[in-house]
Amino acid sequence: MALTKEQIAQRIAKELKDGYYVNLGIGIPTLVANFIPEGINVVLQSENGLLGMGPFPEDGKEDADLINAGKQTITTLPGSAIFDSAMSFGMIRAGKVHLTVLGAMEVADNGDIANWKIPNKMVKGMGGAMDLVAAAKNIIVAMQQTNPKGESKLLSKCSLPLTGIKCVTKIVTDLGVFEIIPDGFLCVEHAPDVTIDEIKAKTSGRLVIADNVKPVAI
Amino acid sequence: MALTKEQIAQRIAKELKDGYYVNLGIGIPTLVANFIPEGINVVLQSENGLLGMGPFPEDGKEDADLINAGKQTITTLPGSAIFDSAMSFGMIRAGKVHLTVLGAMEVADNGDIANWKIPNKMVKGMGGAMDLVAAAKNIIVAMQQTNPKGESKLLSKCSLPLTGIKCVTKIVTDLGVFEIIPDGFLCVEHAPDVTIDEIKAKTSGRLVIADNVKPVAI
Amino acid sequence: MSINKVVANADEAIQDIQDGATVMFGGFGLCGIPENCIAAMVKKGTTNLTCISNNAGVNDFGVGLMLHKKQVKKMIASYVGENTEFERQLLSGELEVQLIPQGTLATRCLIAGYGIPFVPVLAGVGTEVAEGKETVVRNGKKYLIEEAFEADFAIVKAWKGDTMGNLIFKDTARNFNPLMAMAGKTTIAEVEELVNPGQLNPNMIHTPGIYVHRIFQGTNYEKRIEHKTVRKTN
Amino acid sequence: MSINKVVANADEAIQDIQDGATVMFGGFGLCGIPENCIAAMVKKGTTNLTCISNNAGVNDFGVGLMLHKKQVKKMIASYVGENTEFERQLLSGELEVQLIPQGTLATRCLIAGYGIPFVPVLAGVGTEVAEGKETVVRNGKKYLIEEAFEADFAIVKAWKGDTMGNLIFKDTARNFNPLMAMAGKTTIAEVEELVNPGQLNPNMIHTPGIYVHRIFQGTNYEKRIEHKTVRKTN
Repeated sequence: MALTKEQIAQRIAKELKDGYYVNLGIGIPTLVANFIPEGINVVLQSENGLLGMGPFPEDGKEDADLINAGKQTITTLPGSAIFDSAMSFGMIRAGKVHLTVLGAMEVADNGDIANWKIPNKMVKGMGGAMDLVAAAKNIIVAMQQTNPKGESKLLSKCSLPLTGIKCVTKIVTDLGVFEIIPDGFLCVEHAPDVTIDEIKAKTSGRLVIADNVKPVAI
Repeated sequence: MALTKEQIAQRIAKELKDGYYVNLGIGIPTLVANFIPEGINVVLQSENGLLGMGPFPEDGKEDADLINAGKQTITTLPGSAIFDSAMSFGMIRAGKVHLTVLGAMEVADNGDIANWKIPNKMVKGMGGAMDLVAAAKNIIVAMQQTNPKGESKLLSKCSLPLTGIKCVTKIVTDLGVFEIIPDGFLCVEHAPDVTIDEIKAKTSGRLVIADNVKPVAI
Repeated sequence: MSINKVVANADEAIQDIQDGATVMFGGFGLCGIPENCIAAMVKKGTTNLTCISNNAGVNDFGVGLMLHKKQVKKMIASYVGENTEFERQLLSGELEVQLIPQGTLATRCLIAGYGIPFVPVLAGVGTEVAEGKETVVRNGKKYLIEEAFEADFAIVKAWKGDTMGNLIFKDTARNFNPLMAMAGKTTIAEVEELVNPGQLNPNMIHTPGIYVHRIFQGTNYEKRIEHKTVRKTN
Repeated sequence: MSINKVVANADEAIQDIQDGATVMFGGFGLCGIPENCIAAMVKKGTTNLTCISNNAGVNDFGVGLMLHKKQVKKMIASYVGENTEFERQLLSGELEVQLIPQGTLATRCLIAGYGIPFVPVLAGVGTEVAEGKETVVRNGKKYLIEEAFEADFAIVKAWKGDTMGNLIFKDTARNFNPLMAMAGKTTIAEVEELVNPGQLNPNMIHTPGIYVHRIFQGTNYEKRIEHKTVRKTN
């Protein structure tokens, strides 16, 4: 069975290490916060200017002045710090954020990523995505293996305008876990009951199956 | 009679306009704060990170955490703001400080200034002087016309290492008031009872006497 | 030393903003936006504006109100996905748009306020954002040269401010506000609470008054929430 | 989410600073200097240090204590006029010194903390500070290219801090401290009062904990005053 969105998030949560500062993008990445392993302390950064993002507020306690980068109402946690957007991206650029998780429309087998624009169709802007992918050392993409038409989103070359080049380190999809290596996508884990053949069929870029490929443990 | 240090400061204080943010250097410039004209509201900036510098504290009320750029204990005033040194020089560089008053060892008739180093003799460092003279639009130098040996400090070319080039706008000395113009030092005021001949004798750079030169009104 | 920067209201604060001006608006999404000044701009009907703002508001709130009235010639922003009217004007060619990375937007404000003419950044290298831009290589990495903004006016919203222009922001309504406050040739601040000098702790000022030219206490803040998300409670 | 960065004391905080390291020290004059860590550095006797600090302390206090013990190979500072031992070591050639403008010093810390590799500045153009430096012309003005600092350690002193490393500074003891805190590969903060997470207002944090790696509550602060100046009272 392919992974659910929650399971993708759960798998990514295993990448968290104690003491990490983490930036979670909109969508599946946001769900990662629900699966932080026991004993692992991480601080969530929201690039509009917050360290220590907490859960959504209780109904009626939401505050228009306290939102995350997805414009959702949130809370702070004890030990939070608030700052302006220049400092927020400053700490990202300076490599102080250990892990960035974000969604993508396309990833290429050299680590290029496209997630901000569909020419003549969707113009939303890159927001902080270009800054994040240019600066972060460890970038994990959370996405579906294929688009709604069933076409692979793991490509030899992105067809959409790029967000960043050679920056993605790992991809977790509904079908498996892939690392970017010089030879392309290295499949290190597959979703339970998803065959390597299915992964091969749904990966359009260069694909290498790890010798010790194993089922995603979630 | 030549002007006293207090009178030099008093004369410079006449350059203050309502609403000015002002940076006063160590020495005579500091005294300018004592002569701010009635009805003129100015805010004093101290480049270690303070807007709204107040007078010295009362004896016993000094606080080691509250000093000016000359390391003297000071006070804040209502409406003060404290910030780090990068912002402090940021606002200076961005031209938000209207007037800078500082001392000098030498000034050249093209507006060059030297006030930070005597090779092989005095090595104190430039502190914030180079930043201030490079950025400020209106720089007034307060100094004696001559050095202790009786040699003019108003030169055709500085002999000491420069602090900044072509930056001084006006000089107030014990003998008079000089503006920097393309032709050199323009003497616009002379100290009461100080003759133009004495000023000429004690100015070694190019000197122009203004047609309407008049006594310093203090 | 009390320099008084108080103006009566938003109308007075923005009265000299002319057609064709470049104006920055603080805020992130609808959070921390200068609602009073935007309303006054819409009322005044100034046109041909170049607006610099992280977002373009929504169709009927924030900077979106000015877009709706076609007051904006050019929009410089990082994310405009919440505004369908924006997307329509852009795709139809009615609106000139420059989309830039959010951190670059923030930093171009910062360096304007710090008197730094340009800054090298990695964001956008290898993308269409890099097109036509000067680059520099440092330690084997390619950087884009990004220029400091030059804005005729910056309009920001703060939580508290004093009559000398010192500002304090609340929570993530801070965002771009202190940065744009530093970057305007003329900076206008509207605040929820205007106090006298001495009522704000000098250690806790986010924007020193030297960067602010006009200040007033705003009224009737709607503070619309864009995406209300709440916890499941049992 | 509580990441604990507390170490027992100054000795533990500095224990892995090796001979030859580059170390930043916060403070301006004797104001806001990390007294506990400086004492620990003197006790440990680490040598061959490159120190980055706005000033060099006085002969018997602050960074001057390390100079006196000949622990410093190279000093990068902006003003050292208060330290006659410094002047002696410099003029005799025992000490390598790089004097740089104060605003440049501050900005080179800032950009290090913001991941910006270099910055163009006007300060020093046409002076000996410009010698050997790359320059760039912009809008008809010549700028010096100044590089971001790379410091192995930054040691700062704050007023209050929490166990997650968030810092608040008091009055002009802020100075270079938050800037250097951002610029160290490893940043050590000593604070007058160490509190638990939640005891500091998130809106009033000067240095977010992400920039701080070790923190402890210092003891026995002398807080020496360099020039006591008081008002004449009648």
